[in-house]
Amino acid sequence: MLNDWLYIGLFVFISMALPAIAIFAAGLLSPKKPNPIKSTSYECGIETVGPSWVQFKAQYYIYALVFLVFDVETIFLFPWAVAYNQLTLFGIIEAVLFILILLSGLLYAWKKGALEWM
Amino acid sequence: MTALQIIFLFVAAITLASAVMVVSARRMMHAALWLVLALAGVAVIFAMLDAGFFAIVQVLVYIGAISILIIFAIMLTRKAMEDVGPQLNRGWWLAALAVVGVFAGLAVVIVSWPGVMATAGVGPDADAIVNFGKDLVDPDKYVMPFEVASVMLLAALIGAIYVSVEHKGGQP
Amino acid sequence: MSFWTDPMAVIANLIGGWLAGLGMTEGWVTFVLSFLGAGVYALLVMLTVVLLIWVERKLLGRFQDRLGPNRLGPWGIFQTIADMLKIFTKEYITPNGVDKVPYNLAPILAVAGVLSVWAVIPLGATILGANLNVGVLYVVAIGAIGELGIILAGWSSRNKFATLGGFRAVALLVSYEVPLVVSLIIPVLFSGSMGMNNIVHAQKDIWYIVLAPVAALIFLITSIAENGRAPFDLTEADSEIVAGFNVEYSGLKFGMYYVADFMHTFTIAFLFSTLWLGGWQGPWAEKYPMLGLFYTAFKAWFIYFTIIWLRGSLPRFRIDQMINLNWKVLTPLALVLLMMTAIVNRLVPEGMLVVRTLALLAVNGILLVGTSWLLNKFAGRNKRVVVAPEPRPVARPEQISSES
Amino acid sequence: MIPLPWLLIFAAALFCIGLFGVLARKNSVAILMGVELMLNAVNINLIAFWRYFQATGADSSRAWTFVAVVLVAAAAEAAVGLALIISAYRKRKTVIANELNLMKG
Repeated sequence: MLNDWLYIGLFVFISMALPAIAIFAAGLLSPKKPNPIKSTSYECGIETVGPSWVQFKAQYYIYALVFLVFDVETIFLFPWAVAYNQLTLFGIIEAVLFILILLSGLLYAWKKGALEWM
Repeated sequence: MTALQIIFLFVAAITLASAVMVVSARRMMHAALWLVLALAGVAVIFAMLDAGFFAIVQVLVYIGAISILIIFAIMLTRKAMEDVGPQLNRGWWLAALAVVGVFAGLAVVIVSWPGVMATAGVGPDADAIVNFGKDLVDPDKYVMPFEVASVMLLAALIGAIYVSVEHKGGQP
Repeated sequence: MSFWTDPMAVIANLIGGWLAGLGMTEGWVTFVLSFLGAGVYALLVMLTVVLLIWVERKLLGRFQDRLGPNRLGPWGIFQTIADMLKIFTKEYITPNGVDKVPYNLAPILAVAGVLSVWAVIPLGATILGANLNVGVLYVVAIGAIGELGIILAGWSSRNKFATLGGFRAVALLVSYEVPLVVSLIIPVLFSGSMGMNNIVHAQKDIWYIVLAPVAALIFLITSIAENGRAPFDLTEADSEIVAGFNVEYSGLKFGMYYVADFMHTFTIAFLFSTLWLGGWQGPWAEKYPMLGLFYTAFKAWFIYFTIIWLRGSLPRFRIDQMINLNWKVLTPLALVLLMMTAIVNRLVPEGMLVVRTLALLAVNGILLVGTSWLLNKFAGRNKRVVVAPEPRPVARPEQISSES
Repeated sequence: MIPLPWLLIFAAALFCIGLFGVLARKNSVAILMGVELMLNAVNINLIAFWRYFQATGADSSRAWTFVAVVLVAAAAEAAVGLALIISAYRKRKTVIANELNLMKG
């Protein structure tokens, strides 16, 4: 079991190392001639106005919020799905209830207009 | 020392260092990125404790969802976060003192507790996840936490949406 | 045990024996073998991208009634290599005021978030990285790293367009992850395991696409959206927001996002073949795993072709359409499908495969028909406002009226 | 195997760092991050105790249920807490915890 995790750890490490090496190698090959105009922010040739970290809509937050709730739900539903073949009908109804409760949350968000793109 | 112990010390050091950066970084966005690193370290430690399921869930829920939520919130409240001035309260040294006291107390309790020398048995059997899934819907076991969790998530969802949807016209 | 029945074990024994002969302890041998295996595997996947870019350009060319790359080598097959050489010698332009560490980390994370998935994809009965018992969740969790890469890129570039594009992209990605995760529960439910190889083993009798075609469809749609590819290529819609989160990148750092993109499509094809099309299952595949490699690749290429076909045929969605499609169609549909599949699958007695298949197909059919009926009833109401110019007075109306 | 005291001390240290963040930071988002660190420390303890005392026992899902519920609590806390902060920010244009005194009316 731990051997599998060793492999996963190494794989994640290597899959970060490979692009890093490629980018580094390309950096050695490529020319370096910076000049002040070249290294300004790219905003279609127009001078940057104001701070570049602008604020944006609260709508994004709500999508992330609904996502968070459904993501946490998977902690329970994946083990339930793994055990599914050994469950009675009652155990399945329990999970259906679980999903229905969450679905009602989605419906609330829908009715509240939180899912609209504004 | 076995290889596992060396890896543990290494990961623990990284995790604690990034946790320190979380509470001391001046820029909020940097604090959030350090938080991601700390959470990833905790996930590695879960994997080393044979709790692979929770290692993955840690990445999925904490890194994939909670930190993204935190980053969004930081971006939404940007203007107030001009990163000037001290980010700590004036009485931060009092807090530091209290925290060191708490840590010393905890360390004493841990070291003096007789059960601390317990050694781990063999790892969990492969179907620990299956048992977990079965017990979650078993009325004699943990069906209550299971359903309560979903109600809690529903409450959080409704509450958070109610608070954060802009109410048109007048007070929320 | 010969090379044809268990190639990985044969190679591992060969190298392992040699390493042990050098006086390494068992733990170190495992470490070196894992490292070599992971390294070679990851490198092969990376190099496949070179071929993929050519295939995709060639296919897109044909879909659009042109030749595609055709100058360099037979059928232009060396075009990508030339492009690669060019991009390797491009200058990195680092704009003023970027946050150096996150800025350079972002393209690396973008690639790592796709490449790491390959660790759990089984290519044959014994040709696989690790048969993790939480493999499906791992695939979803690794996707989070890619999202983090996009956030980092958008934020650290210190550019309005990059920031807006990055956060918009992530908001869409996390939205589409909800139906994706729910649709992934269904194969887990049928096979009783989260290990990818166990899921393939469980598809010996019947492919899961037959048992849950709607779930497979949802998986395909959401995966394409996660990939950010036409018709969901809104995140890099160049006509709307310069290019999205990667405007401030140049040279190979920029190229890395495209590597990740092409690799992601290929990864989706393999995931789809593993989860829904029986992976390496096929005649004699268990006896000769090398044959399984061929079966997986064949099924995956079929899906890969379909994805490119969709890219070449469909127009881009608007952002409100994309959001509505996700939250108001795919997510409720996936949740309802999960509940109904779970109940119906249990009501059918064990062992009756034909009855079970027919019952599940009926469920899927009812859901599809119901969804399209609901969509026609409610979504069709918002008729598009046709913006047309007023009819102008013309000198000889009788010539024009014949057209209308 | 990793000695149990190492794990417990590590979790205690993480908990204390999180506590320091909660007590000392001005920004309320940073305070929430501190809380997340503390909850992670709790989870490390739960998993460690499960691994050392219960992994082979008949009922190992007891510990797992605990961990899962802690995760749910962390998620709910982050969701509602951040929503409150964003909403308060809209009214008051500040996220400094000491200045957020909406309840004073």
